[in-house]
Amino acid sequence: MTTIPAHDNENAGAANWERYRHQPHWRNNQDEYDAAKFGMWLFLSTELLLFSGMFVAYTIFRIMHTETWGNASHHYLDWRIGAINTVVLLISSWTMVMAIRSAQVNHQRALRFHLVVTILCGLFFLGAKVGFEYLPKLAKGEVPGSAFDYIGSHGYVPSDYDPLFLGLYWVATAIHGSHVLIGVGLLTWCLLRAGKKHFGPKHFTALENVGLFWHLVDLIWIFLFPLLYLVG
Amino acid sequence: MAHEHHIPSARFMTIILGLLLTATALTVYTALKIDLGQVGNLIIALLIAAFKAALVVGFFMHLHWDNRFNACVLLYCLIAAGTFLLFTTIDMTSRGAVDPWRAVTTPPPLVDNARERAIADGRLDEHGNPVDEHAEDHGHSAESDGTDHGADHGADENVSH
Amino acid sequence: MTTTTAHDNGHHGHHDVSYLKPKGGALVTIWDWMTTIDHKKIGVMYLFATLLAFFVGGVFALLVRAELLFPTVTNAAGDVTGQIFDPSTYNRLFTLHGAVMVFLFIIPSTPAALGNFLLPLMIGAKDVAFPRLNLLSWYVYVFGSVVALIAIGLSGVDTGWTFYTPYSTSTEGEHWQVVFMTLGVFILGFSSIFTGMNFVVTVHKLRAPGMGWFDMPLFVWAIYATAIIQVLATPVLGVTVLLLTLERVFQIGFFDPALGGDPVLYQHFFWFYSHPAVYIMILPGMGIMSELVGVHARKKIFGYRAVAFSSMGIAAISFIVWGHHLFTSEGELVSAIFSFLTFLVAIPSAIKVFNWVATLYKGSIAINTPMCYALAFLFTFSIGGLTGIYLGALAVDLHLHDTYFIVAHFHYVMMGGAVIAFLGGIHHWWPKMFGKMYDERAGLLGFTLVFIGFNLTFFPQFLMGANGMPRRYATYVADYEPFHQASTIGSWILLAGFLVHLGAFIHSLVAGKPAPANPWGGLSLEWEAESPPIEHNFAHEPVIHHGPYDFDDVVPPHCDPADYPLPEPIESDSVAPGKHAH
Amino acid sequence: MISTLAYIPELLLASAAPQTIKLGVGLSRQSSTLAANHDLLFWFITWLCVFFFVLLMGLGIFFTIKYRRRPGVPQQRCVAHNTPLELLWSLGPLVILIGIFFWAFDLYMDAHVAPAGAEEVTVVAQKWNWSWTYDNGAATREFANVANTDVPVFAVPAGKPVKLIMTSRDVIHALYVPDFRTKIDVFPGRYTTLWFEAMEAGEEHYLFCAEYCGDQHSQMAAVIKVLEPGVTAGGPPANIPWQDELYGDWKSRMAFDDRPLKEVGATLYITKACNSCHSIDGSVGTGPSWLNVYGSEEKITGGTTVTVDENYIRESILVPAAKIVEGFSNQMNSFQGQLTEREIMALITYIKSLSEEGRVELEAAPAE
Repeated sequence: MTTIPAHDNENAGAANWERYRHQPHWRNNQDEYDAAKFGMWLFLSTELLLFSGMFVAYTIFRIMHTETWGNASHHYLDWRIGAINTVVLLISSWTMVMAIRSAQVNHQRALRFHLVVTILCGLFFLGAKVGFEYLPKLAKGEVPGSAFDYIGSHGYVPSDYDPLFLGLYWVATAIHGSHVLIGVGLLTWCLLRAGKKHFGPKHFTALENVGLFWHLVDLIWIFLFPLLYLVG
Repeated sequence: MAHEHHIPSARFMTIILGLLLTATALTVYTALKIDLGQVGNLIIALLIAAFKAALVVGFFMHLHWDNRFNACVLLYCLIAAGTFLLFTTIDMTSRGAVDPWRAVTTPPPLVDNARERAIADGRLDEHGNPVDEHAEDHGHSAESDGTDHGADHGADENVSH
Repeated sequence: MTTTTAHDNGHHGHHDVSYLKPKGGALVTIWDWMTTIDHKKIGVMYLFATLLAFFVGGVFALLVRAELLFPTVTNAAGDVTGQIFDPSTYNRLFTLHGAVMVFLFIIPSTPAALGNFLLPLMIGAKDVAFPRLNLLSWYVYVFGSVVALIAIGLSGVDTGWTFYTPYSTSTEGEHWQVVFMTLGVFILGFSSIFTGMNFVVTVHKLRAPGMGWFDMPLFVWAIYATAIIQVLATPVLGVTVLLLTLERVFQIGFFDPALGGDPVLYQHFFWFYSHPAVYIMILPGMGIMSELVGVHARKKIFGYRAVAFSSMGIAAISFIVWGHHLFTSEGELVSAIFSFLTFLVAIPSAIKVFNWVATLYKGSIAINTPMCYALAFLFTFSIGGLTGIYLGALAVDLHLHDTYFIVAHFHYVMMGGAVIAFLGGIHHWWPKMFGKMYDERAGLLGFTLVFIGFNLTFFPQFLMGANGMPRRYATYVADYEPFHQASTIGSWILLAGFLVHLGAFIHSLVAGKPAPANPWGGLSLEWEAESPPIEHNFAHEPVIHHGPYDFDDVVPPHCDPADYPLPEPIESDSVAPGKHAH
Repeated sequence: MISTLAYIPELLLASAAPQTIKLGVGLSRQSSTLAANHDLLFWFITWLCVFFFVLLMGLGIFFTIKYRRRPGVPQQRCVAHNTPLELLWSLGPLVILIGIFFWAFDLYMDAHVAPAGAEEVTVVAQKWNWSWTYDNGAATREFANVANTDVPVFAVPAGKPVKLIMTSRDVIHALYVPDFRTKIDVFPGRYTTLWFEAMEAGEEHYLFCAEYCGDQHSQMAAVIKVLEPGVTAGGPPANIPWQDELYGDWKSRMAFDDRPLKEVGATLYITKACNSCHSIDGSVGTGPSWLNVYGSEEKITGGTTVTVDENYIRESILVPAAKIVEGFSNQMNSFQGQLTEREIMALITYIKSLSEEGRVELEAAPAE
């Protein structure tokens, strides 16, 4: 991921991605590309381990308080919002792959279009989560800790470990949401660079790495959705 | 070394998306319609989620056509997370194996505090049943911030064992 | 041996001057150092920052020891003697001693300081794989340290460096201190992750042509194994500290039983990182040891592959043994599993020590400061390692857990191992890093004081611990007074030793004699570069002719053959001075 | 600091405080049935380590001297690896260590499985004191000075197993008796158990808190006193005869303590660890001092002021968080359900006795 040296622009009519040259300490572009992707996979494994903390806590608390987990998730969480968000994220993963593909075959307009759709899907995901889930829950006092102020409705009496389930829900989805936000930021950066034709068949390292990050965010949600919303 | 990146065909990727969406529909269907008990539901949901994850990692993230080393990185990471999960679960579940006393835990007083507050400001009558006439949830917003330390910190003595 | 055409990129002309040469006036130089992506400059910056952190942590340690000189006694007249600090200040002192030493000094010290400087040089590369990420790792370290210093400024935390809940989430009057300290640790974790990522990719992708995995110096193997642990373990510290901060601020209740959580779950989260972290601390020290023993005994390391694979073995097994920190708090079944696995992790360390001693056999052993530290490492690390057997055995750990035996054990491994190896490594590569020789006599004096002070400080703690003196006590029963007094006097001698080293280093920087390119006759690639090395490390890309330890067949570069005579080849079909003669 | 310097000669010359508890370098006394087996394993590991250490260091020093670098003399050529030797010194130690594992695991299970019919004692740990309650309701009233603090003395029978069922009221503590070689963490919101059998009657043993728990973690100690399980001295039909020996006179009147309220209050001041936060000499600790507090005006956080009378003291004992004096933090646990009505009255009387206005009130209307 490097910025193109300014002085290269004017002497060649070709787009920026053709004139990209690897950094001085590498031997050729291919080595640099492989190293960048290998580095990105290492970073993705650190992100996975970050979320593994959440999944371990989920498993432990599910085993220790099985009955709370049984009815709490159905009561507090609406599976429809979760399902819509899952579909949105899967589609955004598909448009991300199409964006990388169009860069590889030098369809610059298609690249920009797919990037925009991916960004919109990300923003929709965040909007749905905050609008339909976080704000109503805050209003009803369905929050962990001593701020828990929910007294149950339609015959449901909260069990002692409901605040714990809500704590897990809030932490897992909030950290995942922050990663979606970071992803949208990175995609916007890629969109700007795509506008300046930085990505093409010979150079799309940054785009592919941001794509990998976006797929990881989708991958985490693929596991979070059933565990929190469906199975409970 | 020419850049011999494998460029996936658009059709193939659309098929993968289709598979993913059907798997999502399947998991929602099984969760709502079929009830195999808590453990059964969990296993079904995890299997479908693992299948979807394999699709995303294998094809969307290009791991299938990449050199083997990136796959190794993912594998080591899953092994590390798996070890963490395995031993922590063994500990948490086998706590009362030798001496049943060690498995006894006292529940936190949070819900009781919430119920007492509700009774105090009239949303519940004195023995905790919802007040009937205008039973819509006009719950006031959460307290100012989460750092209110009013709740008594020591888990009091109502031990249920 | 493939001899690659040494192709140099165009603008190589003005780059073959020492990396330390200032590029202009004071401001220009400062800006150049602040925005450098040269691994050598970042390594030097890390070296000075971590040494500063070491002295800050050391001051806290001396205050802790001073408090423990006398037990607190209230005599008949009602006035209190033997107490310099009141207990809550004492608790802050030992907590900050632990936190500063672990997160600000020992985790970043060898990998980031010596590792950054030497890794590209040892594998013949121009720089690490992602130079800008390397600079980001430095600034994340500085930012994290500043956040932690804010916590210290706000009167610090008294939760112990382990932040055990529910104490850390429910202490009164320390809300923002704990939040800032845990955020500081969270940020410092990313510095460790970035360094680890950088080194793994560098070792894979940037080795000089012709350098196979078994032609690399063993220091590179150790740094590679450390980098793998850094990448795979540090994120879990990130999530643990993040959850602790969220628990403190939003009461999410994972770890506090008053909110429904379980404190033992926190201990599993914390130690899943912190045990691999102790191997992040010791593995680079072992890497330095292999270099010191090899070069100063002029002998091929005995069992090169065994030492290399034991580094990887330690990295692998370190992830499955964390439960031995919880023997008094976890269930019996999992304690048995962890105790068994803990005995497995002792084997690779033992193999390394046996190999180092075997390397000395029939060598030509020079007695200088680096070699003294290497031999001292064998002494102190063996004690540290062997006392680990007591703590791995379940029944004995029931008696020794959370006593001074544990304090002595981990100081013997961390200070006796990592710090003594780090000091040996600094002396060994000082000429290469700064182009100046250090004063040998001052080095040896410093070594003697450090060695005596260290043992006098920590050996009595073994005896105290075995007799039941618990950890983290501001005052103690009078029965332990003689041990505490010996330990405190030892800590003063230790302080003297480090001050002598500090003076010798400063003197060397200011007025040291210029150092030759290869003062010790080493054979690994960093000795082929000048001291201090040029901007791009090597004038032309190095070519691999011999293994890093072929002392029997190759005269070291930049050296007079008379100083480094070669043993005559054996009459039978002597092993040709091939590339992989191991 | 200056005051400490003045005492150095005296402290250095004074031999360690009269050794109530014999402490040799070779581990403190083996006072429980398991201690002997534990020490066998401890010394086996010690001599094993000494053997390997001397072997290694001996070889190292010998090689360093024999093969020290002499100018002009090269190192000798020799083979750089020897697979059988390397296998020996990796599998050999492994076999020994696995042996140690099984031996230690066997002793560990002995320490964790309490024998049937052990005396059950409920132990509650809270910030900075231990309180044991025997199953016939008796609680200790005897104290000893350990590490500069008054700590309770707990009685245990000689030759009979005792099982402690422990929980904590605030943070993690750990009950550690060096002479019994055993330790277990004590968790809030959860129970842990520990058992031991003391052998010699008449011995006293230190009991320390081994998990860091805050300001006075080092003062959170106790003393275990081993008693002859003597014949019941004609007292009420207590099913645990050995307690009569220590508390004979006191235990029979445990339910109703007819001592004057002020004296009972003074005892509770120590047994309920009020002394760890509230001083009676005017010095400010974690909590306000009780000297001259009765009848005085106290500013409460939140601006209101209140006169310290009987109701305020009772409310502060049962719901400490209600009205906290300005400048102090909410660290006090509630004593709801832990003190009988008479004990609360005893404490109030004791606090009254510490201030002029209180004493005047006591003469006027004796509380009894």
